[in-house]
Amino acid sequence: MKAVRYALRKGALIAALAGLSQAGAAFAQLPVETLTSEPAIKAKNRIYIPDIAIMHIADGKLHVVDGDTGKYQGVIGTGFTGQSKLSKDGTEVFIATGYYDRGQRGNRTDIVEVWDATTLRFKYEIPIGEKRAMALNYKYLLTQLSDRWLIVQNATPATSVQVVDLAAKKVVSEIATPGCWAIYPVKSNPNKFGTLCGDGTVQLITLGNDGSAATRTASEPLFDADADALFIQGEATGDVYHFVSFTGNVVSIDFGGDKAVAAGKWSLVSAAERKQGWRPGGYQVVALHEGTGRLYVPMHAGGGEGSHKNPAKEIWGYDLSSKKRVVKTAGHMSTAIGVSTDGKKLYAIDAEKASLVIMDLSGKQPKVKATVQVGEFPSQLEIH
Amino acid sequence: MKAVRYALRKGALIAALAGLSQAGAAFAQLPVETLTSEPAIKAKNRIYIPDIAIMHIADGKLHVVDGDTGKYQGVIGTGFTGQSKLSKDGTEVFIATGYYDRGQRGNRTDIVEVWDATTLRFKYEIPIGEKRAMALNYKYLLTQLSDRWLIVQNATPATSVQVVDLAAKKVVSEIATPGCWAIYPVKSNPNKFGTLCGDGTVQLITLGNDGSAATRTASEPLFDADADALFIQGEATGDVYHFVSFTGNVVSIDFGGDKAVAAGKWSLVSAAERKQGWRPGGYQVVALHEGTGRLYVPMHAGGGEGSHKNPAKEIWGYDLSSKKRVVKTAGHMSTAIGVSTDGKKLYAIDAEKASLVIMDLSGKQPKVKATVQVGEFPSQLEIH
Amino acid sequence: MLLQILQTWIDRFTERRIRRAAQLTSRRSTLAKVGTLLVGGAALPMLPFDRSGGVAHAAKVSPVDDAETCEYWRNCALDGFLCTCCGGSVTSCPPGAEASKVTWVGTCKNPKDGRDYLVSYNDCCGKVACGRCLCNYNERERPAYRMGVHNDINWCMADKQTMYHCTVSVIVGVANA
Amino acid sequence: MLLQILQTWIDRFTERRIRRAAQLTSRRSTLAKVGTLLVGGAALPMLPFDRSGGVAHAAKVSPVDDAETCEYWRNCALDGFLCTCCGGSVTSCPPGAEASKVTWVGTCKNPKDGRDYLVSYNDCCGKVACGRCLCNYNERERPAYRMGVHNDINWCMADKQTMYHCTVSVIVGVANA
Repeated sequence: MKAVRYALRKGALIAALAGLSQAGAAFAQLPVETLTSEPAIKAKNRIYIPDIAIMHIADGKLHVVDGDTGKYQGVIGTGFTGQSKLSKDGTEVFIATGYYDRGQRGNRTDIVEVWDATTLRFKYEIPIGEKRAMALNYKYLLTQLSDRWLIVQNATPATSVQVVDLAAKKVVSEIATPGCWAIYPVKSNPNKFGTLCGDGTVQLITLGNDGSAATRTASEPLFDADADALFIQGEATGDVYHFVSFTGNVVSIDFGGDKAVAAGKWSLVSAAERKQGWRPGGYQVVALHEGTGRLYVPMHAGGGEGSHKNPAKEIWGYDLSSKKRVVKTAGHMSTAIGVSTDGKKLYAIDAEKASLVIMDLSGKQPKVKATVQVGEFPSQLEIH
Repeated sequence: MKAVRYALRKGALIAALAGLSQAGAAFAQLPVETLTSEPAIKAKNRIYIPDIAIMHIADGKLHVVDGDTGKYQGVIGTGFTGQSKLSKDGTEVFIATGYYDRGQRGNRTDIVEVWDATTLRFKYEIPIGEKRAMALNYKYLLTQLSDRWLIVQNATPATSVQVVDLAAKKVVSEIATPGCWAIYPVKSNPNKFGTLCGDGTVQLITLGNDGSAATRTASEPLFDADADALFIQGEATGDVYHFVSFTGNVVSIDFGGDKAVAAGKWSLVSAAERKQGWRPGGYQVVALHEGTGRLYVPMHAGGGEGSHKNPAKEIWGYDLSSKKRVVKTAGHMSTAIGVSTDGKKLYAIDAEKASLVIMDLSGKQPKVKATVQVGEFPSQLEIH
Repeated sequence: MLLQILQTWIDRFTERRIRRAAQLTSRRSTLAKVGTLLVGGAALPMLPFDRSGGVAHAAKVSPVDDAETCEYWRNCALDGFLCTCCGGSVTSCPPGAEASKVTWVGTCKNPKDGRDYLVSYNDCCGKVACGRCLCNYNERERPAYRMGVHNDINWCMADKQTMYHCTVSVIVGVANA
Repeated sequence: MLLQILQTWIDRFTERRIRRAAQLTSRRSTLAKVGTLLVGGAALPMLPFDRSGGVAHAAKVSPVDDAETCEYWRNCALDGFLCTCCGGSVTSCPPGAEASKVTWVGTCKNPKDGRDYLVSYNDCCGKVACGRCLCNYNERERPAYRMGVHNDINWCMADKQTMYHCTVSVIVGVANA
């Protein structure tokens, strides 16, 4: 039938119609159809990709993509610099965001919205304070510690966090965290979180039953924000967070004790690679699969001061226990990466094309399985 | 200094720095600067370009560009499918729009916003009804008749208009206009407007002092919406509107009397051109300079049923009195065109590149003077 | 079928107002010629141009029957985002979006059987714009004085939540059956 | 100068809170190393990649001194829309937008005189995003635990109307004077 359609498009109308009326005899008439709404997304493994949509920053989006096929599943609007987080049980999406009642102007309302993670329907909202950080999408700016505690990063630009009681559906406290940023959950204690501070220390805060800071400790300096700053995003094995630094070191920090303590430091790059300026770059620069101990980092060459958001020329993978590089693959201009929960797929956000690249990890080297264009300015991905 | 900067960018740091420190001696240190806000746009002749921003349809924009140089002047957010109109005196911009209090959801508010046309600052708003047409930007969906009357097109999809009393700052009436669309001001009577109806008639409505329809007349059928529909946008000389039809006829209609009456019909295309499928196409398909009697139309070849929004392959210009074609120039993929108030510039919106093309009309054929990228989905332009 | 659909929304939304203005513009005048409009229109070439800033479908290679392309036959008069690219299908809205109460109807020729089908272009509503697969075909489309066959308007307009998300293309009959 | 600016906003917004938590994180710790941070960083090549979907500056040919290009020297750590492309200038917000109360400060080398200047990256606020000339340079930028030199945040955050419109780059001093 392609030839017939082609003829039609070319305007050879009479001939085409003659052809069609004959063709028509061979096909049953299509039935009248019924319009429905998809009750829920179908993909078992999903990637949630926030998009600040900076050209229309009041109208951000959270895109949902099938992690196996790349097929687009649906979207949730996330308002003005909204931060999103899947709930611990994976059934809900929290979005900390805000709106003006006249779009660009007027009266402001800041809320945490709770959406169903598969029907993509709005469930309810919780009012929060206006100190909410209006930031690019980064992991750990909105963190769920437990069924009860959801923590929202603030910036006025002074930094603090607000503690949302999900049971009471309200903000119960504000905790000052001056000079510190991001909220890292501590797996062993559902009332505890850590935060990275500009003086190189890590603070650990434990919530009391009223949501206030019952205990707070500061570590010794564990990194140097001038000489070798840590990217804000890292991933944990148990209570040990693995961060990477601007110059390409892995800095592991144990959040499990009373105070955060150093838990190892090693280099992603050889001396020769360091000289060539191979560095990590992007917004979500650590992908970790805890089961297999594989850690992936998006790397660029020719880097230096200011290159820490450059997209990847290559993605490098390491065995976390041996600290040996075991994967070296194309970078896909990525600035955010992740691994599937089964460890069999590597995901990369191509910042230039605004697309998600899905790589199969079952062979010796990652192999691109699908690429799907997603949104406009994706800087983060969250794996269901 | 270019060489120095180039060296720097190439990383030849030491050599470059040596060069720079010598160069530095020749330059005075730059002074500390003071940050200000531009009080108002500077361009004397301005083009106001609405943009539905369909990718973020709740966050439309009205771009302002210098009509002489193409330099971008500023922007006003226009909300969800907002329609904009410069006030008759050119000092204000009216925007009929709406907002949900949670961006994509929640409670809805529809208003006419009044903005200063040069400071681009919000002045005040007037509540309107929710029947406001949520349409692509087209001329005549928001029309100011006089200092008092501003008329807003409605669609539910039943069609009506709401009459805003600008002095009282409120909606004073709704007038049903079933099967009719757009609001054409009638220069000779500031209380009167016309509207095009699907049965080929033109209705003329005169407002009473309370804003209701004091008189209403329907013309004889003046066009055939099936065989040769009229584009909704036309331009007037005095009370006579000149529309173009899908197949390339100019249909002039006199709105000045009790009833609208035919005022001439002629073809833009020769028999040969008609056969080649030369047709008008786009959203704003008539540009008219009343003083010189020049009428311009964006034309495409190979057209037919359904091609009426195709971008232009050429722009053709006519002398309205002789009905002769006097200009034939590049189309710039335009779907909206306009002429400057002095008749010396032709403007075209390139729908493919989302840009404004400024053409100089002083020579025999239009000559491109500037091209500026503007927004995402411009479909209209209004000339100050 | 088309008349029936148009009738439904006319009845629902405009009856009272139309009665009021009946002396000027009969309901029939709005609809009378739709029947003839559906017959005879030739499927002439369209210029599919990308106005999405290169973000949407520009780079896509499109097999003829791919419902995720603008060129798919049902989309002959669709102006908007294809729900097939947004988590829905040609007959279903993506999760969390609601089908519009009112709609406009196009007529598209199915190249497989040569028949002209009536296609209901419902918008899916209540969510941010999907932003994927922006299409713009206009066969038999008319300005809004023929509202029932107009596509430069948000067909979520009659819903409580009117935010435009994407557009489906549902077969609702055969044009000249 | 930089310290003075940082001091101003620290004083204005955080004094009380910082006092409360002083035993843990002294104010000094937030600022102490900024001084050294400003000195010595080399102007290494950046990869200017276009994430604006091809809409913004992609096709622009950029003379070195053109303040409407991302490569203009003052923009060495600017992440956002250039106000120079939006109806403003390097030192003025476009009409109808207000300069942010708080800001972060970068250090950029002027190729004409070889000096390192402190550049205040104020956001202009209270209007829809300009959407033109999207740039992303990050010399001496740091994560938000060093808020004073962080650019992945809306610096309209302390204003009454916080909508982000565009960013200026105002000279506020010399780094190593």
